[in-house]
Amino acid sequence: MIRIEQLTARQGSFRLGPIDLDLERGGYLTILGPSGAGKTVLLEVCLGLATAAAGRLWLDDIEATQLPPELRRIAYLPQDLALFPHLSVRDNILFGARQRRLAPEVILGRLQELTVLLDLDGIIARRTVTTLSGGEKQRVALARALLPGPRLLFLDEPFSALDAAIKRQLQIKLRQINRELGVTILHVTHDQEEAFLLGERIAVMIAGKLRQVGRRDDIYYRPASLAVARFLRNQNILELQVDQVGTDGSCKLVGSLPLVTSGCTGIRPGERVAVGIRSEEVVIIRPDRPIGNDLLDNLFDARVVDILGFGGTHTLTVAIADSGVRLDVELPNCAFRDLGYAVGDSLRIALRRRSLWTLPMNSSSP
Amino acid sequence: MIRIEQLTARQGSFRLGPIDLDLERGGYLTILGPSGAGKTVLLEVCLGLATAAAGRLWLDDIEATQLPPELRRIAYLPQDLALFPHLSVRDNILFGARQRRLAPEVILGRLQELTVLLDLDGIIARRTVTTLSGGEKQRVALARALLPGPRLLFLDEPFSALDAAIKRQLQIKLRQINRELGVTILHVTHDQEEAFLLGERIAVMIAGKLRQVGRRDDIYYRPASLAVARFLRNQNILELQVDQVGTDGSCKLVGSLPLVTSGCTGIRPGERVAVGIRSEEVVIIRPDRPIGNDLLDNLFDARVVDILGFGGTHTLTVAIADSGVRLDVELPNCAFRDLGYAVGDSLRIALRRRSLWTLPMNSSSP
Amino acid sequence: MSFKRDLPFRLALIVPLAGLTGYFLLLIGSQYVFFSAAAFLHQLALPEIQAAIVLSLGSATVSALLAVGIAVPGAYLLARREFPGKRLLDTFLDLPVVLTPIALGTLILMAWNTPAGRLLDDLGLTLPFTVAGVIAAQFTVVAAIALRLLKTTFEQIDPRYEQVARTLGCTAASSFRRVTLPLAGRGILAAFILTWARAVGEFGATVMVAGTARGATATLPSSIYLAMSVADLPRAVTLIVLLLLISLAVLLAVRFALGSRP
Amino acid sequence: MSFKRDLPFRLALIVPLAGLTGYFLLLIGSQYVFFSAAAFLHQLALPEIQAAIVLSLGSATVSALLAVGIAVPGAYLLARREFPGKRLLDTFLDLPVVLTPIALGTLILMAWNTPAGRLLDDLGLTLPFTVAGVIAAQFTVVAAIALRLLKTTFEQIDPRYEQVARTLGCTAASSFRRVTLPLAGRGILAAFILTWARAVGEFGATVMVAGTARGATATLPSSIYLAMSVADLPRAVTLIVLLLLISLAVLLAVRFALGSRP
Repeated sequence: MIRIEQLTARQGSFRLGPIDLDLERGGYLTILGPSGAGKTVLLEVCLGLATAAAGRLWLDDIEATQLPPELRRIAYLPQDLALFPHLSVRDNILFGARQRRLAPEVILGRLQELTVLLDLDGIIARRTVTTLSGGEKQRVALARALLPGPRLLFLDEPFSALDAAIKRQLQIKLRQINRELGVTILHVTHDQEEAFLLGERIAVMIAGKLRQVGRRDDIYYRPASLAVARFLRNQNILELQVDQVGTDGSCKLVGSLPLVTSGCTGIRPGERVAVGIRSEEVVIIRPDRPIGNDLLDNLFDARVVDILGFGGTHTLTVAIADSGVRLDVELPNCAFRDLGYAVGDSLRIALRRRSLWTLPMNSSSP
Repeated sequence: MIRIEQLTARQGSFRLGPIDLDLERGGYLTILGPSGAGKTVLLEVCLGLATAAAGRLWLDDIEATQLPPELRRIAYLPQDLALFPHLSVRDNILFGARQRRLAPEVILGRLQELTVLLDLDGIIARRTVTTLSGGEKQRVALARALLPGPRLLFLDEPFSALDAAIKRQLQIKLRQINRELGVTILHVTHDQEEAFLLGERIAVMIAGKLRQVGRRDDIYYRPASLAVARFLRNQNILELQVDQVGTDGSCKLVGSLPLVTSGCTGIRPGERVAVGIRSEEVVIIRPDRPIGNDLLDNLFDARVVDILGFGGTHTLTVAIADSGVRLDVELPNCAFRDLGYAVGDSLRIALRRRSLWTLPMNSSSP
Repeated sequence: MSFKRDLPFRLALIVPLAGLTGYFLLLIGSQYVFFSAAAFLHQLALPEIQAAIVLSLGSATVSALLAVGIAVPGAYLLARREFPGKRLLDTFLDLPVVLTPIALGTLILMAWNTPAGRLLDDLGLTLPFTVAGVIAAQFTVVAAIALRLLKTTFEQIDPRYEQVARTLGCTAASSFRRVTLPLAGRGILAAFILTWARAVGEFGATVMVAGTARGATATLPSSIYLAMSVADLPRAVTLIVLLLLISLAVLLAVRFALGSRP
Repeated sequence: MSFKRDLPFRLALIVPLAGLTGYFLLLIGSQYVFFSAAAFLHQLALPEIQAAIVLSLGSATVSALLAVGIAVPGAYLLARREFPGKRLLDTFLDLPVVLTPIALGTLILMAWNTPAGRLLDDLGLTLPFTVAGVIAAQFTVVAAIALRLLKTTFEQIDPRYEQVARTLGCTAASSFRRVTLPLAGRGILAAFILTWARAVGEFGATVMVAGTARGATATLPSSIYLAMSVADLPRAVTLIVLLLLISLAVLLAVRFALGSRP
């Protein structure tokens, strides 16, 4: 559907790329990155609205690097939507379809379909788009983008200004548009929850480069670099040294905390590595229950030093005995209530081998 | 410390209040509401930057309704920070202290304290604030606000433009400023996570009115109205009818789903009520484990109809047999992996009495 | 909110503006000493005055249309596209805005005495003491002003609208026609009105190029000059009242064109 | 990005601007036919020309300082405070911007013939054929322009800065002095330069109020008029080159004052 090869671009002092990326027909790819990572520039280059310094772009196996934007047939929802303020809601929605001179019966059919899908009935007769609510504007912009039947839909942080409840509704709509209408979507966001919810694949972009492309669990549990790990809020990251590497890919690490991990392929004894674990993957050992075999490797005594309460979860900061290491441990409220911990309490925690990720230290700047 | 009585204000067609609120010395109150709820207007009226239509304001038991802003000694971090672009970082930080003509040794002492707390060493000598990063700007603005020793600190969505990792660091700093420096904080935000993390008490503001003021669990598990419940993303809300009310405050509900709930004081048989449960409080019955007594009241057969995957959690949408009711069930990834559900699978769920909240239907617009 | 302790500061703001307003009121009010409705109506009926009105409004309309017609594409180009030497060109095109119209008028006369100018003259574009000269003088003074006003107009329109239009199938030309031009509509109208007003009031360049031939090239401002040179106060007052009414209409029209914005 | 199919549209944008640039180049270039360095230096040495230079630059500086001095508090008031009748006042204060300077000059003369004006005259503020008249004419033309430029300047400064300054202990006056005024600095400087340039180029009002007495009330524009009326081309060219150089300096100074913005 879309294939990007060694694409680079400049904007002032910012340098994008080189970027290699492809997205198959019907796919949903989210590009996740902090603000200023160059996500919008990448979209603009692919749309033909900004100039690539080098590299190539294919759309449906046709090279499109030199194609003007109106011939690329990529629909675009910029962050501010850019609904035309001089046109009515209906004229906004029909703008692209009319411009492309689609047959009236095709337009009508699609319009009916989109009216139902995007619940446009109550607003399509409005004479201006300026008085629509935030969520209504999003739906009109989606209809305008989809009506001409684009081969691709680009979304640039579409929901960043919306309240949580409306945001979730529209995210579900997007998922539906992708799955039921079969629209291929490339969606740029800095919102991790959104990226994980919607992306079949997720590409992490930091400082103009793609640092990792993969499925949800790869990105979440196996960051490809320290930069990705930090951006994705891995709270628990330790810097350790490899002591022994086993034949099964497991290894013993020494340093501030002695650990046994798996997945150490390609790492040699003596190397320094970064090791991390998601705060919700840290296991608190309940004194009244038997300890599973998979918990025996990395078992530590610890003390609660801080408690952060959120809506449905609590995060304990625990200090591991005799090590100076502090780890964050996230608990659902039901577990937190059951355990009843307070600052100063002692507890035992375990770090499962399979929950730990390991990276050679030089991978921090790939 | 600050007490607001029957405060109302107008801005164009928007009407704020009447608002009643108080905040004790050393407290931390977050005001949580969607954009456009009037949170900023409330702050501006309390600061003396906008005019109240009616009502009164006390600061330290002195009526301040007519006091000009410079005499109220309330520090203010607006959303855009408004660091003075014509002044150096140091002059920005010292602006208020100089204006208030504090003794140089007092200024110096506080400056040292804040330099350590807010890690200003690397940036205080910069000649302009315009080249600071987002997080650095926040720290400078906090130092500028705190240096004159205000009696109160007002924060207006301070971190909405920051990336997640830096946001968390600064949230922890705010908690420290409140707890270690003893600064009383009134913090306005639309970010639920932030409101719950930081607020000792949380006030929910919707459409110019305070709908609920309380502690974290009250707001999260016991919404005072349907508007609050919806804004706080209570996914599972049912409209049922009261059949019987027991002497222990429990009641039997009938309608799309027969339920037994507690906390029905003041509700009579025949009334219509809204009942809700947090998606992470829905219990999935594991076939291999015994069922606790507290799960027997509301036990249902259901089928998985959709699965939404997030980073560390999954949300199942389940359809309850013979009822047409759909509920969202949130699971941590470890539980989701253990259970291994796919769309179409059957399961049993239970709704604990104490997890359900109940509201008379007329409370939707208090 | 207003507080008592801010009163001295408030006075320091109000007094200068009140003084300036009073001065302008004195200026505009003073003519009532000399004004009489009978004289006004009598003057308006004179063919000389009517010729001046027709010439002023007509020539200003032509020169403003020309100026805006050229400035719309030019300003769009300057507002949207980057090209080498753009800053230099931009500065150069501002020169006629700050140069006194007297100098501009003289430059026109001189230019028509160069070979290129004589060629234009031979082609029928004779300027001295002609209506064409009035229009050329006004156009030269207002073209750069129109360009500047319209550049601001186009700069205020987010290029995102055109970009989205292009992804919806518009070429560069059709996105300009179907999106940018309608969005700039009010700004273009306001720029036209202001340009027209400036052309109506133009005196320095017009007097240099076309002279002040009564009933032929005498515009409204020139006619005031002529009336005052012979101390014909009733005529001067008539012309000033006329120009004040036009100015007022222009200001109201601009407010209307720009919507609620000032 | 540029694409081949957009070429006709690009040409439609470029041609009008190129034409206008060519026209201005023709105007400014044409004087080289009449220019000679020797004549230029000779003219500059004449006391009449020197008197005109001193009078023009001096009177423009005084009138621009007066105008900006009154406009800074006035524009701040209009930009920040709400009061009944503000829109009406705002429109009224724009009148002198669109009214032709010839009319403004005549109004000044008439005002000085009213009792209020005669009082001012008796107090020593005699305008006809005096330097004070030149300054009054220039001030009257540029005051409203300065007000308008500065209103835009203050409107572009986010009121949040002042609000934060007040929460940090500033009174309304000190937040204006310590925050708004420094932030408006570049804008005020640019407004002063543009106002000054407009005053230097002022002709219509000046000629009505103060006349064109050689060596006494003849400014640079008036001197061009006088020179052309006796067909003294070398003098006219000298004065025009002088004014062109001043205009260029003004444009560069404004660019510098506003930083990188155009």
